[in-house]
Amino acid sequence: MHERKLGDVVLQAEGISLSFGAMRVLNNVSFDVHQGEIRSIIGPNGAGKSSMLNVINGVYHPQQGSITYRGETRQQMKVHQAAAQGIARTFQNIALFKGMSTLDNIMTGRNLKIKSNMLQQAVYWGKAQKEEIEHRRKVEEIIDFLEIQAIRKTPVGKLPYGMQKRVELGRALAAEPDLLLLDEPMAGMNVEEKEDMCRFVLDINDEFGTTIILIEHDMGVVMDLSDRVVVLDYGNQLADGPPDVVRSNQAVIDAYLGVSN
Amino acid sequence: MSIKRIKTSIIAAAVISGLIGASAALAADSQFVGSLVYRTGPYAPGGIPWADGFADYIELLNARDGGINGVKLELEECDTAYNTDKGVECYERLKNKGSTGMPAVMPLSTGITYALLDRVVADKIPLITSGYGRADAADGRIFPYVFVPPATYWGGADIAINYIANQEGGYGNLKGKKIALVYHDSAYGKEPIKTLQALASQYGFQFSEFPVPHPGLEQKATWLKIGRQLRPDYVLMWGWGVMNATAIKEAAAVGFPREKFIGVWWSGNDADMIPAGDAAKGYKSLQFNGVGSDFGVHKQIKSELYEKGKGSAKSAENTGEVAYNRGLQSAFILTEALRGAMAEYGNKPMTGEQVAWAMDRLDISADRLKEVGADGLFDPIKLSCADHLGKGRAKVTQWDGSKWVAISDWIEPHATMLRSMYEASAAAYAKEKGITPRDCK
Amino acid sequence: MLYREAGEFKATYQADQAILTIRQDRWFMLALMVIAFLVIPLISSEYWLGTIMLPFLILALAALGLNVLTGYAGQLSLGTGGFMATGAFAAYKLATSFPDLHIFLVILLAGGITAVAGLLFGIPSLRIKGFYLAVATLASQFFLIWMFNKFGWFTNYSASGVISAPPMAVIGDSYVTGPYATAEAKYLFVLSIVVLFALMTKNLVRSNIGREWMAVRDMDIAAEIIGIRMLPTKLKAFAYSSFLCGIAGALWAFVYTGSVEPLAFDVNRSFQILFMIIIGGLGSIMGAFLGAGFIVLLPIFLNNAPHWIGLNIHVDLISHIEFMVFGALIIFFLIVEPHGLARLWQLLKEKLRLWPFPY
Amino acid sequence: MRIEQDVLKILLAALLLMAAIPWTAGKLSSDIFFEWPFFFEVAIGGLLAGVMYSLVALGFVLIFKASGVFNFSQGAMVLFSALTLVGLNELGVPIWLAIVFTLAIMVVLAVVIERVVLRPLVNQEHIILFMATIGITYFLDGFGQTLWGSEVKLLDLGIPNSPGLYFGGQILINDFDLVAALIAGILVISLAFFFQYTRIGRALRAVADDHQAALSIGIPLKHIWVIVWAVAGIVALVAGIMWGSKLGVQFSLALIALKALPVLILGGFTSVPGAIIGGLIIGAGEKLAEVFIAPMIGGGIEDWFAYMLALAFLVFRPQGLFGEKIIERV
Repeated sequence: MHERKLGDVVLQAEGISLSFGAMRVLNNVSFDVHQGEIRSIIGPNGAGKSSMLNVINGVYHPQQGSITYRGETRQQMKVHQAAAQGIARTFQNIALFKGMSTLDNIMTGRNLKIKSNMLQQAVYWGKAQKEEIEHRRKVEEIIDFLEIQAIRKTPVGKLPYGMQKRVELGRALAAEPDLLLLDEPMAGMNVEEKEDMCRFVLDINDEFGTTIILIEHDMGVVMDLSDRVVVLDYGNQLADGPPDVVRSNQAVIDAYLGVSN
Repeated sequence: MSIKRIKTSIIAAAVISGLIGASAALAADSQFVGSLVYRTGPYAPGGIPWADGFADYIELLNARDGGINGVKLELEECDTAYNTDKGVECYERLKNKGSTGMPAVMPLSTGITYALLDRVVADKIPLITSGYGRADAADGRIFPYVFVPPATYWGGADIAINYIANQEGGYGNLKGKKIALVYHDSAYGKEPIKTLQALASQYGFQFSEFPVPHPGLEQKATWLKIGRQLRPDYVLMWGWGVMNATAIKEAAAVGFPREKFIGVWWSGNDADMIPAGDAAKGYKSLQFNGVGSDFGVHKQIKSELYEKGKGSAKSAENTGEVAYNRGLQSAFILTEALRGAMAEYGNKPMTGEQVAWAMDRLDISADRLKEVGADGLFDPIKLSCADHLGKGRAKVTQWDGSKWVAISDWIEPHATMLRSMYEASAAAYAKEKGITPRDCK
Repeated sequence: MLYREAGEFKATYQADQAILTIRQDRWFMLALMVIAFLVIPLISSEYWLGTIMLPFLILALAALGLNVLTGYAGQLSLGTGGFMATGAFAAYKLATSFPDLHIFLVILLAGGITAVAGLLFGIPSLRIKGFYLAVATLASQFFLIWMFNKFGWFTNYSASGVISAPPMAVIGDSYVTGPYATAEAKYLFVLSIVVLFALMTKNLVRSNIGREWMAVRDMDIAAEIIGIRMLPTKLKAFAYSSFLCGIAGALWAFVYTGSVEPLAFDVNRSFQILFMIIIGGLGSIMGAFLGAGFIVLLPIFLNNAPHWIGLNIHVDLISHIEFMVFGALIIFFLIVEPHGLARLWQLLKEKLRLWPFPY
Repeated sequence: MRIEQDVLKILLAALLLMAAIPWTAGKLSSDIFFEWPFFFEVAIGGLLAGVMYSLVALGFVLIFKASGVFNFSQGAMVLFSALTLVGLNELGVPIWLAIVFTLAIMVVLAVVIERVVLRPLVNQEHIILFMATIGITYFLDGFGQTLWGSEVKLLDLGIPNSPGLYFGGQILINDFDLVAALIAGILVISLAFFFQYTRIGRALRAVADDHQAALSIGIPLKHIWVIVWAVAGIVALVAGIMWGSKLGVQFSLALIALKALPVLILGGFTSVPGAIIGGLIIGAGEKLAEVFIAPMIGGGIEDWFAYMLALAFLVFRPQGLFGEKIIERV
């Protein structure tokens, strides 16, 4: 647990409710995220954590509530809008581009920053090539940062799980996001891999000042990394606050231990 | 994939290329005859008898006369499966074979014909399209290497109307009659439309068109429109392959009398009538050759080839099919042109250019037909430098349930009207392609 | 030992991003170009140039176009024939309406017109995916062919609806269309265009747009989340793909056959091109060429083979055997390497890289 | 079968449009002749033709449903089975025995395809399996013609092909079409029973729903594949008999696959009832369009209209009318 001064609110979710047909996934969830914060969302399986991330970057459109991001309030986000405004994410089940190499996957993460048009790219001379090299340099920095130099040209489909998670993080970082949504970045990893990943998350937060929303099952990791934690259970918001407060919340303990109230 | 396997394949390739060289050297002083046929593919039922007829006539000359004027004929078939790509490949493969190359090409397909139009000019090989291809190639000034005897689609359309007028008691009675055309929606099927439109405005009959999309497996809607709504006096058909039988069956299904249903020659193969079964009885078709196998030439083929087990068709019974007779006719036209060329250039294998020269002067007289035992089977043909068609006559035949029966004599189309249409169309082509018409004086 | 990258180091990203990073590959490509541009026209017979190389190159270009759409952008299409027809008819209208237009411009503009058609028919791809899209693109195939067949305007009201190319020259009297064009001129003209667009396509697929296409192909939702817009990305693929197909169609009609009817571009053509890219390798430039080679050359080879080895088999039997062997070979190659001939080629290179010391 | 609400809405809208557009066309254009009896005559003719399309589409659906393979060779199978049947018959085998033999041959074919083609390619992407079935198509086309020749053959089952007038002599319906529709109907019903009430049928459905689950209850995938390919082969034979006695048995039979594709996308690749209803809609739709719309734009629109119609349905239901919904998750 580290103490830091937090910046202004960058994202505010207000009364978010989302349902698919008769199934209610999120029920009146509200929380805010401060600049530079590591904000965690926890909860048992099916609590609506991933759905919450999907609402934030516009994959799901909530029926009620609003999202305020960088001072703009919207009923719902649009996917490319979220991306254009600096929201990047990783996925619970890896969503890499399987047919492409590590390098290309991460380069794709920079798509919004590439300005040359199709004709220039077809000629591959002058602006397009200059741009390509410029972005390659940036991507190489990310590759160095994530220590994945050796797999640079390997098709990602052939990589082991842990490496794929790293590449996915790299792709999200390539967008130089202001807000990074990490959906269980450490799921299925062994202890060493988890330690590496924790280090990356903290470094990203420290060095680049990126705000992070994190979903994670490993309580130890959550408690260590997070500034504040939101707890969801069956779409309901059980608690919100610093890790030690949340940890001692009776409702949270009940939910995790399976006590019905 | 191992290195060893690659090595083997390289050796195999080398051996094969060696063999190609060897086989090219074989042909000595025989006349090479290339034949583009379709014995496979969706249209094979109509293509097989044609190929058999063509092959049988060539082999008859070899067996009976030792070729033409002592020059043996060496036939090689190439299967196009009625596919244009394959047809072009076949043409290019065969055109330089033998000592003088292919003397003429008969592609047997509209698509291949069009694909070869430019090529034959460059190669100086005559393109003989009997009863198909470009009708306007009748103008030999603009198409020096294309020949269309004995008939064109435009002439066919005119002959069909002529026959109908005859049935109705004269052209004067066509006024107000309804005549419909069911056609394969392609370059081939659209050929007769302009002629029919011209005739319709001239004689005052009402003409309507019914395109059938390729391949024509389903024509219910078309025939409901024809048989139940328009109820025309006559229906003409420019159909192809499976479309023919389907059309005849659908005509039966809506109760349209088959006696008033007249197809062009490509809608008049025996193979098209078989699947239609009883429905085909009474259906009529134009033919640019006689029907049946009661001609001298058939008897000779039977005795020289089939009785010695050398015939191309399955059995001697197949030799009377109309498509077979068409094959005979094509072979006959080609060999007559070869004869003509040899008369000028000497008894040796002829080049395409020499055959084109002879085609420009082709004269198959009635006497000549009697001589070869094809009197009544073929119509006499006389071509000239400017006229690459001849009279362009055809007969009307009727299917009696098991065979075709001729029900008219040769009918001659409106020569002057058609000639001016050919010339106008050819001139437009010449303008587009930048061709200067040759001088035929 | 001869083919290896050890000892080659790249000091710049530019060098590392080159198309051919291994020196031997560059030599190979250079040799291939020399063979294609100099050796083949010098030693080949007219039959080889005009009947085998020309359709091979033109269909390879169409396959390249389809491979951009299907192999790179993941949009299965069976409208290729229709787009080739669009190119052919557009070229015909341009060439006859503006007789002074240079053939290169005619072909380029025909490609551009086809790109617009591709754009229109690409719109449903936003909602329809996979095999559903493939069958839906058949709608464009049948519609386009019908349209060119039906409306006389497209064929300058010719009776049969067949278009034929006026003689056109690249410079002076070196004709590439019409009866007086030599096979060599046609071949070199087509080869130059195909090489040019193959290079352009390679550039596109290694640039941002190519990565966007592949991202859409591999996982469209993830692609959208990182900021790739579906509609423009897919439509760009449709447009560029049809651009290439249109050029291929124009070349087919003008340079290869000289005259065509719409049926030359019927649905069988679409299937043929699709087979090429699956057999050759989806998402590979090389694959388009290898696949075109397989589909165009193999049947010709099979058809000729019995003759070459002196067997006198009836033509219909040859055709039937050709079909059977061809089908069996497709299955055989898929079992050996499902990802196409291009992958086989790559594996071969990898083996060669280690040869003769496999460890 | 539970029909979703929006499917019902789409169907109702389609029915309404099918009547309304021809009616308006008849009012607007003098080229078009519209009368209700004639309209029904065309519509019924179309529906009956549609059943014939369904017959071919059904073969596609069976295989796609159970194995996710888009079987390009269904048309070739139709041709091959019909050629075999007629070929055997010409050799002197009585027709009923020839049918039995052909059925056996189609089963053997299924076993061979599974062993030689599908098993080595198991777990490959769909497009690869699709391509493999193209290989099968070429092989079967060549093989069938090598065995039985390329000539057209008559297949006469003695079904009358005469026009009959119904509904007070106002509406003409062809007897052959009625019989064909009846046979197709029987086939569909028996297939439905097969899927619903037999052990194998239930197993097939289980596989379609969930491969893993099916494996876990002990159904070997290879058996399933052999069975569906055999059933598809039998369906192909029925289609081959019906189409063969309509068109004659010849190479062109393989082309009817193209008429089945719009049916398939409209109904959904995975639904047996979809193939039937799709066939009816396509059949009636294309005939009505050809009769009541085509005269305004030149005719011969049947082919592309069927595809456009299917495309229009897809815009509302991207998975086809009765296809399984494609759910994408992240």
